[in-house]
Amino acid sequence: MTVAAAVAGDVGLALPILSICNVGKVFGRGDDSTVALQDVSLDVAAGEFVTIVGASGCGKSTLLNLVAGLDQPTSGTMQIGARVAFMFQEATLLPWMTARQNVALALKLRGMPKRERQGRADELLEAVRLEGWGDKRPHELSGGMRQRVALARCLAQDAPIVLMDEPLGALDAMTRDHLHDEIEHVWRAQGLTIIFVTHNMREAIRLGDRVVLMGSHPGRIVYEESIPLPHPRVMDSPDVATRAASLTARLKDQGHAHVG
Amino acid sequence: MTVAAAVAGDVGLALPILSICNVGKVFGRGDDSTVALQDVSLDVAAGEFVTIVGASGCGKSTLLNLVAGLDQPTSGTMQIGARVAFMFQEATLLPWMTARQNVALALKLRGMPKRERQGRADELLEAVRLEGWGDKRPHELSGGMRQRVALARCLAQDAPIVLMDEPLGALDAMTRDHLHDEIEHVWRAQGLTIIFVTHNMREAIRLGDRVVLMGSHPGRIVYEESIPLPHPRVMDSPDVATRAASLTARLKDQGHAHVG
Amino acid sequence: SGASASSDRPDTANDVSTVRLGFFPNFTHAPALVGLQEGLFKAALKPLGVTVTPTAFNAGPDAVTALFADSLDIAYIGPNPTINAYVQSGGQAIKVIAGAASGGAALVVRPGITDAQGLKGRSIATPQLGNTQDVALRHWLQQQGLTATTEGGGDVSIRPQANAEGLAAYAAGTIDGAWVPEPWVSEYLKAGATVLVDEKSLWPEGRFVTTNIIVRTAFLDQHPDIVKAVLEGHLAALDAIANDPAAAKAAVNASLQGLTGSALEQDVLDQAWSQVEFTADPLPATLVASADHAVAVGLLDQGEIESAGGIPGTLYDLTAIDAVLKAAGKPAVSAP
Amino acid sequence: MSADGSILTPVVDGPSATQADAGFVLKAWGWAWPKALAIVLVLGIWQVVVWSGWRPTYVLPSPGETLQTLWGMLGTERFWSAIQTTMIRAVIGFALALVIGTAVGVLVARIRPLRLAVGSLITGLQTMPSIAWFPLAILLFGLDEQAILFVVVLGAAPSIANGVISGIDHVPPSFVRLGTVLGAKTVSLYRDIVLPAAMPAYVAGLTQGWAFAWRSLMAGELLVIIAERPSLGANLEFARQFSKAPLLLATMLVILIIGMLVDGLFSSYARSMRRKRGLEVA
Amino acid sequence: MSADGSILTPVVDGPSATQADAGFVLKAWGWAWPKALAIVLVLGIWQVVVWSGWRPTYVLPSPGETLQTLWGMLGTERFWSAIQTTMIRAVIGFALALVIGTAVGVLVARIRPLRLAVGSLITGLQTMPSIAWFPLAILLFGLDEQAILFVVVLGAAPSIANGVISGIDHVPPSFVRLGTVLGAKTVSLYRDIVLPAAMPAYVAGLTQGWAFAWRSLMAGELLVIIAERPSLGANLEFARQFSKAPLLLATMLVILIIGMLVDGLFSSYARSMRRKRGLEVA
Ligand SMILES: Nc1ncnc2c1ncn2[C@@H]1O[C@H](COP(=O)(O)OP(=O)(O)OP(=O)(O)O)[C@@H](O)[C@H]1O
Ligand SMILES: Nc1ncnc2c1ncn2[C@@H]1O[C@H](COP(=O)(O)OP(=O)(O)OP(=O)(O)O)[C@@H](O)[C@H]1O
Ligand SMILES: [Mg+2]
Ligand SMILES: [Mg+2]
Repeated sequence: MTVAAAVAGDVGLALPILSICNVGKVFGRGDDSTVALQDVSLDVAAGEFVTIVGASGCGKSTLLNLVAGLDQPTSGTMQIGARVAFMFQEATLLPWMTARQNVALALKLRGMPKRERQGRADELLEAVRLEGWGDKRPHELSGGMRQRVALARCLAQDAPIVLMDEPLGALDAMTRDHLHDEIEHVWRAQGLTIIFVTHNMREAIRLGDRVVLMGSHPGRIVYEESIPLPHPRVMDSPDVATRAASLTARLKDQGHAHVG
Repeated sequence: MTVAAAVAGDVGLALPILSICNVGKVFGRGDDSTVALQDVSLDVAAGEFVTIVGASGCGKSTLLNLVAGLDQPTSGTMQIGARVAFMFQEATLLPWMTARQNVALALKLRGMPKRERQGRADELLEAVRLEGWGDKRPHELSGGMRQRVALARCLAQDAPIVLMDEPLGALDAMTRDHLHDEIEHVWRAQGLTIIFVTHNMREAIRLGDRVVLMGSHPGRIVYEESIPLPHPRVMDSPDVATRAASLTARLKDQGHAHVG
Repeated sequence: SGASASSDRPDTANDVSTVRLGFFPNFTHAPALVGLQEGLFKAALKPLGVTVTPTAFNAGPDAVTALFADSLDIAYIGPNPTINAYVQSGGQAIKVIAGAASGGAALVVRPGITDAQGLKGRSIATPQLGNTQDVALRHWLQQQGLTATTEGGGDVSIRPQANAEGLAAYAAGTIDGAWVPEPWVSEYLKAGATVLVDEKSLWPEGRFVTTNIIVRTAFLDQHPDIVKAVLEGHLAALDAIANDPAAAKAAVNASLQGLTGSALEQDVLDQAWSQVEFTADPLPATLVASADHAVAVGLLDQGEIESAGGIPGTLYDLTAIDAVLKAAGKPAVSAP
Repeated sequence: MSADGSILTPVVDGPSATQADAGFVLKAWGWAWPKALAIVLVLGIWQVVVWSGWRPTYVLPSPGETLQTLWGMLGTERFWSAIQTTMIRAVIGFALALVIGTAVGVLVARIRPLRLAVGSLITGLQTMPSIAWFPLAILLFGLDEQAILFVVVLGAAPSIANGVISGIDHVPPSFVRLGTVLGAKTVSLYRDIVLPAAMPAYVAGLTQGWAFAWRSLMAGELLVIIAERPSLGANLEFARQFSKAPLLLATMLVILIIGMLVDGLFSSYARSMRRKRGLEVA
Repeated sequence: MSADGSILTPVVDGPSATQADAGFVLKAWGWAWPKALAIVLVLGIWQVVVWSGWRPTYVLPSPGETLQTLWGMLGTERFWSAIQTTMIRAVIGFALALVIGTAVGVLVARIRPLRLAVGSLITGLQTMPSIAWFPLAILLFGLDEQAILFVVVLGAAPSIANGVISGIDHVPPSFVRLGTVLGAKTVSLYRDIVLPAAMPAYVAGLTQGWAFAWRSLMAGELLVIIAERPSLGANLEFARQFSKAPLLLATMLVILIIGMLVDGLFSSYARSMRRKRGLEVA
């Protein structure tokens, strides 16, 4: 099951900024417990873009929570080499702040001086195509808009490691394409390390240096594949489609193998 | 712009169970107002499966809210011929109840006697692939699991008209395929009228008798297309892919036309 | 040192610049009210270079605590708190140095009740469990051959009750009478009650202590001159009351109004005034008798009294008032 | 829309233009009439009871007499000075209670051993009647304004602290996680995230705290009665002790009105807060 | 994992096996020591102050003397009968206040004109000291248990009502919308959705209501001293009137302890509620 170890060679030369080793996570105790993760090992090199795909409830969010230090693994060790930004699966905007203030809060907490914040927040909102919506409060925004504010806030954190949990799930194809470009641009420009959870296999291939497939019951890594396709990639290209089909098949097999 | 009127002929013979006529919705007042919907007209025949696709923030959720009677239009009229079930964009589970209780609440409120509820709730949870999770509370479930509980609850309402706002957005491909079958089955078996919002064009075509495209600023219906493909359809089939490509192109044009 | 009590304790310094005088905004404290209103204490203390800091209290316990806490030097106070302060401090904390008022308490009842037997099965209010009137009522009932328990049972149900509520309860018909001090007797009369027993009739010469003046023992030891000066002021006030009752009444009402926002109705004041005698005599014998009665009806603990040195024990120190009276050419007050 | 009317129920028509014109007058009227009606009702019932002769008027005066007394009071300088004294004490005491209660609340909510140690004590203190604190107040502060403030703070701070604790306890964990992820340190986590999120319960705690402060103040004002400084608490108590029923009722009315005005402040703040958060339709 | 240690910071190691064994003893100890420490601290400071001779012991008795008095009290039947009387009154009064406060709260939160009419009045009533109600209580009920209950209910019901109102005001609108969509009628909407959602604020209101009820009761018990029925409030006043400092302090301790026990009940309920809702780590 040490899939991670097997592929470690691929990234062995680059410096791992993030190293997860035999991590397990059990929620609850006794009969009522849920094994959310079992024996998960994953090394991520600095500057790498890793995408994670897996069935609903397989432990993707749990894994990101552990990496972000929001929860403690019940077994195994983790080493994280830099500050972490995290975009949650739910937008989690603060309801007493406007969209701009929500983004500016991240800027404030990373220490940006007051006078620069507003301008930078507006830039970030523009990057997620929300120019002009900065003064609205969360309840005045649509679901997709809230998700984009959360994305802007995540980028505002300016951390070397960025965790994104289905960040574009509530967006239409056009906005999503635009944000793919945006995220890729930021990733390159700032040399970020990104772990990106999605249910869209083509999105995973469009963005990732490496796609990690997770299986459920218990949550674990079942397969990894490097994506050597040249950038920029296009989601609807045949290359991407072919790979997506094969990876999807693999994931399904895994699912059936286990469920059956 | 009376697109709806133009295609009304398509469904003219069936009895409209839902009739939206020149509806507009403005949030707020004065300078700060947002025109969420303008001059929207849509007739839905009894037993029809209509899917709605449109950019983030174009007013899809607003439209469903109006149909569900949760909000009042600022102009125009609506006529709704039957009870409405609604699955919100956010799961909105009650945190003090278990998954089963959340589903059972819908059963209770539609008047099902107490002793039948538990069994029926478990059936519904099974239908959304959550057998065995009934005793968990919302915070113990993953995002996709919560969404499925909400779906189960929506089906529990047993209303002739069902509104679904991105019901499968947080699910992996496999689970999604399964639920497509499930929803289609229920729709047929119970003769439901379904309005289904999604960002996935192929999903829209996979499920819909008719796909409605919406544009933003202001939110309005820009195009409708009947999908005469035979059932059961397969999301990855070329037929679906071709139509999806053309409809996506149309939506993009619309988007550009307006933004540009 | 000055008025801010807690920081500067006057009894540790040899000099004090002010004496803190406690009293209640209450009709039976008229000498204090008149003395302060007319500046009589001020005048008496002036030669010593000492001012007076008046402090009004709502109820006895707070005044006693203030005395205990060195926040107060001299206080006009009723016999109950006097006994309590004396007993609870083991006889150490306070001394009675003069009297202020006598008389003015009665058992008032619903018209139609004409004798003790008529009280059987009735409810009678007293101002407070274990206070002078409460003890007086219990003792009197005992003498009349009627029983009454401290918990309100027996032939006559005694309902200790703040005076204001007592009157309301009388109006509501839940009590049939009350043993109360002035001006409440007058208020009840106004509300239609009649006097069944005037407490005067129960005491020799018709006099019994209603208000006396107590001093912190330490203060008396260190500043006998100031205490004496205060008593001079007190005597001046008593003279003013005796010489011009109308002016005194007006001063009392003005003072009450200033302190409490309420004053007595003129008819109530006149009626009550006629029942009370303002005197420098603390009538120790009546206090002792009252304490004995309290022990007899089980409201005071003989053991506690004993460990405080007995009553009167060291409770009274009337040398100062006698000196002041003598200087004014008046007879000395009765020693305990 | 050639729909068959039989199965269709009209849901709503757009609002007509006239509705927009109605404007301010209608709004003010909608705000005023329920209050007016309530006042008229209460006064009416009261008057009827008095007319019925149920109780003599020296214990239950008529509304007319009470209002006349109130009106007479309003004309005196003494009354306004009493209000002023009392309000100053209330505001200072409440401000102190606010600072202390908030600090204690935050510390207790945050530090687990502290919570186990003194958590329940807070409610314990709250249940202690003000009068029980009098001796301690006198011992600590003598007969001074400070003794009054002590009693007021002991009355109000616990309920403010309880408000803070309950507010913090119910902050959605996702907000705290967000704060952690955004790198908020303890102070900023509380200032920027936890306290704003706990605000609704906090404001509810403040309202309760105000009620406690005010009640304690009414009792505490009997600790220090100064001739040139009349106070509402002393007025209330002595109206009672002097059996001045109309004065007592008039003073009660004043207390009621002040309480309502302060509640108005709190609740309009709470309302604007709810509106901001999308909890109330503007 | 040939990672370069220099840029990697270890975040966490899995918990060792021993931790699982610790179990109950550790937990009980973790629960007990803060309380024990707090009690020892308070008693210690108190004793030191007494030793310092700051105030004579007849006004500030030593903890030893107080505890001895308390112990002596505990041995008397009279004390237990007082506790019983008072607790029965408290429970009945609180139960009444609960029913009335909840009903009023729901109605006021729901019916807009009612809210405009009497919303602020609720806080106004809360600020009214119990003592002000005495005359009315006696006029209405005579010197009877009911008069006490009246005062208690008037003390507690407003704060329970305010808890309900603030709870309902802050129910997420999405829950109400859900209820509407599920076809909940008014009653079921409130029973199944709004009230459970408002529960945290409601329980907070109940705690405050208890404190109000208890304070009002301590005052109210002075109203009615009923045949053969000693009560805690009367004991407190008695100790005060007779300047019995140790008795006063012992009675205050009893009040404190009862307050803390009741808070324990409320807060353990609140905790289990939070745990259910995922607001607290089990
Ligand atoms: N706080 C918790 N308590 C108990 N169980 C939990 C908790 N959080 C997660 N789980 C369980 O852990 C498993 C993994 O959940 P997780 O949220 O990581 O899934 P996921 O892969 O993110 O799924 P999705 O794609 O639906 O978001 C699920 O079975 C879930 O029920
Ligand atoms: N309560 C509200 N107050 C003010 N504006 C609102 C409110 N609700 C929605 N809007 C605005 O109405 C527009 C349409 O919102 P809606 O939620 O219907 O979009 P949507 O099509 O569902 O988008 P998404 O795909 O992102 O969910 C948006 O511009 C949004 O900002
Ligand atoms: Mg997840
Ligand atoms: Mg939407």
